[in-house]
Amino acid sequence: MTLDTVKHAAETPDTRLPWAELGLKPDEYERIVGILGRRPTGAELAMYSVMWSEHCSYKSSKVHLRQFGEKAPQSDAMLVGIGENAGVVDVGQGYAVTFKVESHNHPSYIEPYQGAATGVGGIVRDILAMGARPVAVMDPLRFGAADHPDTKRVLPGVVAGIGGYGNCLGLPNIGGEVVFDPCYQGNPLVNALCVGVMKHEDIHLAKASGTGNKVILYGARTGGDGIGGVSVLASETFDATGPAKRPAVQVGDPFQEKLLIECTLEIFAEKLVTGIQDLGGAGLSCATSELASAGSGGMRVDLDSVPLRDSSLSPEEILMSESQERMCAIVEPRHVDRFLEICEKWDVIATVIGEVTDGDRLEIYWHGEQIVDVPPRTVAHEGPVYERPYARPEWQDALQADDAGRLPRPASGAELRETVLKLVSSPNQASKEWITSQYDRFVLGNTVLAQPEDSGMVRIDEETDLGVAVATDGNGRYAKLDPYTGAQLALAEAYRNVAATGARPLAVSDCLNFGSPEDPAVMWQFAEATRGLADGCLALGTPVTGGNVSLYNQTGETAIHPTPVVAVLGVIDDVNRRTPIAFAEEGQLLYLLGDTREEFGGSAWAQIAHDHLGGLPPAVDLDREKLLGEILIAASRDGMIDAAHDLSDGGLAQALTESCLRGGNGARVVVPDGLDAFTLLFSESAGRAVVAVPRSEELRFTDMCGARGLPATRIGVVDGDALDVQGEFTLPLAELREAYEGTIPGLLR
Amino acid sequence: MTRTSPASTPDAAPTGGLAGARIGVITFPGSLDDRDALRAVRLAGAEAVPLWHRDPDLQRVDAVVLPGGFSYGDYLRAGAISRFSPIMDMVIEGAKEGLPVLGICNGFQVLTETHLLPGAMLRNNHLHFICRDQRLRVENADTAWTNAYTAGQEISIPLKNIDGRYTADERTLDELEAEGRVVFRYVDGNPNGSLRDIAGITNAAGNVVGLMPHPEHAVEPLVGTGGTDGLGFFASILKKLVSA
Amino acid sequence: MARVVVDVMLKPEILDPQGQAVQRALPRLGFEGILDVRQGKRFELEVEGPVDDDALARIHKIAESFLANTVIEDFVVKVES
Amino acid sequence: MARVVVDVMLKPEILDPQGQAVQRALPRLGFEGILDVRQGKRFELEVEGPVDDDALARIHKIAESFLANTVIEDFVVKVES
Ligand SMILES: Nc1ncnc2c1ncn2[C@@H]1O[C@H](COP(=O)(O)OP(=O)(O)O)[C@@H](O)[C@H]1O
Ligand SMILES: [Mg+2]
Repeated sequence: MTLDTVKHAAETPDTRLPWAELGLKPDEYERIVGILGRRPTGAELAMYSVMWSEHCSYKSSKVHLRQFGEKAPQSDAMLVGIGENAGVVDVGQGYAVTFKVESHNHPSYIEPYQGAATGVGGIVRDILAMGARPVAVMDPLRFGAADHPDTKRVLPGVVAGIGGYGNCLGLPNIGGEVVFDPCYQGNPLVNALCVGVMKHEDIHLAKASGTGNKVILYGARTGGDGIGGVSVLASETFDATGPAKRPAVQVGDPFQEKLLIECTLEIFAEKLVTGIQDLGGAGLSCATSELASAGSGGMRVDLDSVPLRDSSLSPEEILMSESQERMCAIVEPRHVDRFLEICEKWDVIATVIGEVTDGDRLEIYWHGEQIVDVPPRTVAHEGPVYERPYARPEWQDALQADDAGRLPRPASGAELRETVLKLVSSPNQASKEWITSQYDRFVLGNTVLAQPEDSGMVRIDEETDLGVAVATDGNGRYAKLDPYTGAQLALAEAYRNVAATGARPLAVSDCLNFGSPEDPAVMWQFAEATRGLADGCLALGTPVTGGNVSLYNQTGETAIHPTPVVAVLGVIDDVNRRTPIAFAEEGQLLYLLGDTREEFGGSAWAQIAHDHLGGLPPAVDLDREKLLGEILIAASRDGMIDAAHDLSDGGLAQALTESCLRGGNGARVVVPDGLDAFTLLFSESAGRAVVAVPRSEELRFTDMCGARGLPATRIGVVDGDALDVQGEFTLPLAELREAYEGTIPGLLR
Repeated sequence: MTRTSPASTPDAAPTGGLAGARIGVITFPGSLDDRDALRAVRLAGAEAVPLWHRDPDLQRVDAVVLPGGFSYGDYLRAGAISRFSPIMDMVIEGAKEGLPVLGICNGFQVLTETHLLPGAMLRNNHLHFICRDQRLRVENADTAWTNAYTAGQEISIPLKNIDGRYTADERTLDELEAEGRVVFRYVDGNPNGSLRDIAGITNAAGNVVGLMPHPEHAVEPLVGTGGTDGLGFFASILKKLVSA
Repeated sequence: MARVVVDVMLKPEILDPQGQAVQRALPRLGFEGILDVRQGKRFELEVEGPVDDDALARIHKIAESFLANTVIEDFVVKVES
Repeated sequence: MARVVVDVMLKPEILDPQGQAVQRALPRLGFEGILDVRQGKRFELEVEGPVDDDALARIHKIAESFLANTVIEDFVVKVES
């Protein structure tokens, strides 16, 4: 076969190319022809198709995501905003923190271990590319029904993959989520988050500037991994086998990634890099076009010099390969030798594959012939943008009208007791220790809080004890009932979780997991959720710094629940002041902060007791969330509370269970006036937390709440070795523990 | 070119030790807990010396720590590839002449692969990675790395590994027991199927000690599990070096 | 009782980090002349009764559905003499 | 270029939880009649030049000192036809 060079393409305008098979629409193909003034070469088509896929171009979501910028709250903390590999936030003392959450949903369904493992690897490289040392990871996960046979295939594989990669990489896993729901049966959600730390002056950006600067590809050799993966990933014709004979599955090599991290940080430390980009989805196509597009000039790349693992790869395949553990750096000629020397020290293969030109084209050569000649912006940043039609689904009204308040409630103390046991032993509420104990949470020696605390917290300066905290949350059931409110509830919960540990929330990242954007109902959910999140971030003063969108999470006509997963990052000046969830001291007073209303729509109770999803989710009051956060932070700073636990799914019953078991102490609870025991225990009203107050601090604490207008209700005391709701029931901790801890091991053994 | 230390961060730079003792921590490709071990050495008051696996000499250190991690990805077998690092020849030679060597987790695995310590490490019997706080009994408080404890004392330090099941043939096990070379035993439940609940052992001379749990993660009240039971390892070696 | 062996290897196009690590270590250990190393798994199954076509078909099934992950691995079933 | 295979198995007296896990799972998957399963490693080495006695001796050395840990494992070297 003759090589499809640029020249050849110009001479053979009528050659038919498989653009439709690569997932391009007729008008998209026409646009490419229009941009180039001729038909694209095979290599150009490969690049455009992969870069214009939903996954890379955000073509369906872009118009909605703009709100995150437009409605962004004024924040002095924001150093780098949306659009880069990850946003960067100032946390004081000259430190900056970058974090981002990303999805690896489809690959993890096909091959759970490798899909999840490479998901961790990918997000870590994003963080590294910003100039930061990765310091922690988290993993929000969602699976089908806990007792479904396929969950037994997917979950252990995903967990082993996240652990296998993250543990070997040496990054502590400081939190995440595990949620089961039949709606995720064929579409598990595997989101991964990474946090990185750097000094302000170390921030790096993905841009290629400086004519004559060298383009260096370093890390693993390029193989046939995941070719077509990206377009397959996000295209409507999702198919496990992939288009070519090449494997759609990428295999991760965490050891290679560890070397890449240390090598890259040493390169940063010597300031040898002008611009840098990780290779993730769309591989070299993405890295070269984005670097060139963001830079000042053009770029010329010689594909023959790319080190290959498989010599039979075609140039198109080299451009599309998603081989993991690779990075691409722009380096001044005078620094090249030193750059290569450091790579050699770390046994990392590094090759100059091209240079920055003074033109404005991305030119790629193969065997001396030009096979790509494109304006890089048109590939990387000027892909198609769709205003997809959206409409509130007609079933939404009926769903919301199906009020959970009508469901029969436990009537006696004995029934309440049974309900608590049933709740805490349900897969969603039960202890996730079986999973989290497979993750190293100690490595790097800076982990202050990890699972099962409200947020993960790491120390970032050993001298000053400055630290950061991160929590991720999402509740697809709430979002299904009302996507706007659901997204805000996810934000509010993550915000509250960060504040509960004593950290001040600063910034947000998100992973928006939805069904097909071609379904107007799904698109409406997406539009509502993004609007809710953007409005919420504005109200809370926490800008979205970056995130990820995963669409087409559906099987046939059935989409997953709309699942916006929200990560909030906060800063704490002195990690010694962190607040854990454990009730550690007998005699301390328990206060419930916030208002408890009869809110059961989408609740864990409705699901467990009645398999019910209907009504409205709990109401959101973001001013209240802010106030609650301020109180929790002040109380932590001034030593007024010894424990705090936010209330979310499962309500107070769940929070008390966790705090009691964690501390090994019981609680004696009195139902306050104006509330019934059932509502007290199981309502999921937002904006609440339970705190343990030393007696000596009670006055100071209640005065502060009173002065600031935050309802604080004394509900009991840390005492004994049972959860004792006076006048209703007593539940020995041993029994509670068995219920809480036995479920997941039992299911997965 | 000057040798760049792997952990070229300020916190890893050598610092003057109180006792003037220099304790080296070797970084292999894929070592993970090297910075933590350096920190633990510093907190104990010694001078922490980062060593790189390709170093031509041991820089006159008085003792060596082989840290935890997944050196060479633990591909092939845990510790199998790093044992052939150039620096290990010097460690083996030194150990035979009495140089105190502590192998933590992956470091323990390297020590068994070099046969400085007998036996081998296998996949945990439940086949999972396990990360948890682990109770241990100090069985031998006479080694270079345990003399700050008392025999029979129980301590809690983190455990985190997937290849932590200690194995040796019966004769070797009997010999270890008879000679008091079982240094640590798991209590409150064996986490991985290690024979005779063995968590750590020593060579006959007592200068080479290996264990699976991580003392370097239990040296500060704030981080990790919040305990400081691991400090004794580093206090022990200082005591040993100063009194020597 | 007979022994059947199932060899499971990563497909040739799939990255094999373990084999690569071994190969890269060999020259350092003084062994030259090994051009490539792939690392896979070997399962030895003790089978009850005769290893006839039927038994082999069942073991093929076991290998395909369980011992090998055919998304990334190939396998071979062999009767050991 | 020739291929030499090194099979590495845990010694019979060493507990093999991976093999056991496979064996235990088989009945659940509907496969009966497998009495024992052992899981080991298979290395495929591509050797430069002829695989003569000298080359085999070298590979034996590689297996003994590196691919297998003879404290716990046995190995076999085979030339693949
Ligand atoms: N997949 C996971 N990985 C790591 N930590 C997890 C994971 N799932 C849950 N956790 C941790 O377990 C704890 C309880 O989880 P969850 O009930 O979802 O917390 P919350 O309701 O406060 O968000 C948290 O500390 C969370 O970070
Ligand atoms: Mg929480």
